[in-house]
Amino acid sequence: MAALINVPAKARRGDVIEIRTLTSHIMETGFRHTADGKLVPRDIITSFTCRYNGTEIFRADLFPAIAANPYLSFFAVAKESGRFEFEWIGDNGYSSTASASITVE
Amino acid sequence: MSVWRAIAAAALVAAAPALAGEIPPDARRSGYSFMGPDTRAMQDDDTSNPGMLFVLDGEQLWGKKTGSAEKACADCHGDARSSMKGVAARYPAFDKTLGRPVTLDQRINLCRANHQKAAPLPYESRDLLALSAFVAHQSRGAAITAGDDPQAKPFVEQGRDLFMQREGQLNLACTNCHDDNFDKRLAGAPITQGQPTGYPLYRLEWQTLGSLERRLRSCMSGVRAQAYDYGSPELVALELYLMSRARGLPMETPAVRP
Amino acid sequence: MPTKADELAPYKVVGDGIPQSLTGSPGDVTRGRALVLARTTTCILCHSGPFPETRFQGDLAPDLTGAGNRWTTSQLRLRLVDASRFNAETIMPSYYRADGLARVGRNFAGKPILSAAEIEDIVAFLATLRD
Amino acid sequence: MPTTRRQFLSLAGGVTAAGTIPIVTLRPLRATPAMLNTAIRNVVGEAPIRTGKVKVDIPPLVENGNTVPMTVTVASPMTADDHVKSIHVFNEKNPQPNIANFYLGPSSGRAQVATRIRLADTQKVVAIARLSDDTFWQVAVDVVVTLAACTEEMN
Repeated sequence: MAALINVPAKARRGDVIEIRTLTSHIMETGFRHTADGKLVPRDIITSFTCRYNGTEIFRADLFPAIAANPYLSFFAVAKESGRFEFEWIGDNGYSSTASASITVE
Repeated sequence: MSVWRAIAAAALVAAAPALAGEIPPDARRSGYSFMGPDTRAMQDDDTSNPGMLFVLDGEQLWGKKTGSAEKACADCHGDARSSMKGVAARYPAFDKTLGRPVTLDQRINLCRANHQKAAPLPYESRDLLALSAFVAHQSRGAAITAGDDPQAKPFVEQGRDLFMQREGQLNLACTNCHDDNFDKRLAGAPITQGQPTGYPLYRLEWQTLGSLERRLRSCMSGVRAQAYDYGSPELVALELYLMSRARGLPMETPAVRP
Repeated sequence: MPTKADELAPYKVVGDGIPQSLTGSPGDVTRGRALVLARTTTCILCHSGPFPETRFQGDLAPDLTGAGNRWTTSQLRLRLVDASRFNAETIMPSYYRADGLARVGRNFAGKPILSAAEIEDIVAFLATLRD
Repeated sequence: MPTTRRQFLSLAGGVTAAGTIPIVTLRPLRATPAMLNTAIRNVVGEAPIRTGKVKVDIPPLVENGNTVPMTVTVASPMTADDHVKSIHVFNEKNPQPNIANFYLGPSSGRAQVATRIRLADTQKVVAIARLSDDTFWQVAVDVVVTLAACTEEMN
């Protein structure tokens, strides 16, 4: 399973940068039924967190109304060189992580 | 007149007039041109195009050894960026051994059977979609030329006949909507020309990547017809006709469509 | 798949219409309006009409406004039952026909698109659409 | 290279293959205005909610309700003293009234988030922002969703 992360490689100190993430997940709502009437159990990502050099700067609670392959765009102030770490947590013990580095001048 | 000039002139005559009811080459439009700006934006940026998630998975599979032959696609084909460039724009392609055209999905499974000694990947499975998306992505921007092979012609004709054939409880043929009524609206939704420029593509409706065969089957369900099976000669012929009908349009894989 | 065309109510074409109700009684205008607007009935996918509450209407086929002025009840009935009698090239399906079709889906084989009663309801409603 | 680069990352994760579930039906189960109100009160409590400061951008005509691009922006300087703490998005007619909660702060620099949502039908979407002074601001938008003319069905 893949994720697409878009973080600028370089920024000037104080710049406001856009961060975009896209990750593979079916986001099964838990409200759908199969043709023979069985409920398809919910299987979604429930939480997304972004940490910048260890400090949480953005978090999201996701519900079944978020489309499959969740896309998130948000902003951050480029303070220092380092790493952005991303974490997705969901139903059935789902967990995945990714990271991206930035050079701040 | 030289032989070459005669051939060129004959080719021009053969290529120029579209058959009655068909869309002339300079009027052919990708489904992209029927979409709103937000869906276009989703396709245009690789980091927001969800189809790219499948291309990434396909890239991994390309390099992964599989089957009892313990071979990866890359072991024979090398770097897909050069070896697969333009290939998908020629598919479905005539296979001399089988004596019939095969789709890109079928080619991948033939490679698995013959060279990797691996089980075929099921139609619409994530791995098959990912591999075909990765291969077709290498043709992004290449002009579609499928059906140019003279040996493929009878199959293009078969596909054309199927395209013109009314079917289902609603008794409609593909041509009734996609040649005669594109740009009109079926309820609120615009009818496109049905040019298969971006398959496999990410449909917002599906919330996943899907093949042209899946799309054809859902159109058939729409007119309340019995859809042809995946990989059936009829679907392959239709796919081949549709690709030849889109001749000259650039590949967009992975496209995004509503 | 055996054809069950014999289950369709018999009807008699007179001139360019079917003068007699398929069910023997008049249709219900209110039900007819609801059927015309229901996407599963398929009218509204291609036609538009004087339906201010319905946002998405088709434009592949003529506006239904004034249909009751343009056609008699008898003509409306035949147009719904089998529009291909007027124009073999029409894209309008024949709503009361179950034969002469190719590859009909399993769930639809042998059945007309609409029942005789539904046809009558729609005919009754369309007849009320006057300019 | 421009300042933007792309990082294609592969993730490990135990995810089942998508697209393998046979076509399914959504039963007519919908959030009610009361459920929407309860969901909002669960976040806001008894605090008053003022209208303003928040903007929701959704295409004027949504091409498919299964994947709807949405951007929420709050007018805020995003300083230590005056910033947005959270943004909460709700809907009226999906089976459940919540869409998402976003938690941000002065290190965000800009109070703007974008995602893609599902909207079962034409309906109202409500976004509420909680500012650093614990005031709540909201906007409600009506979203028109195009229904697919042909849906994929088993037949």
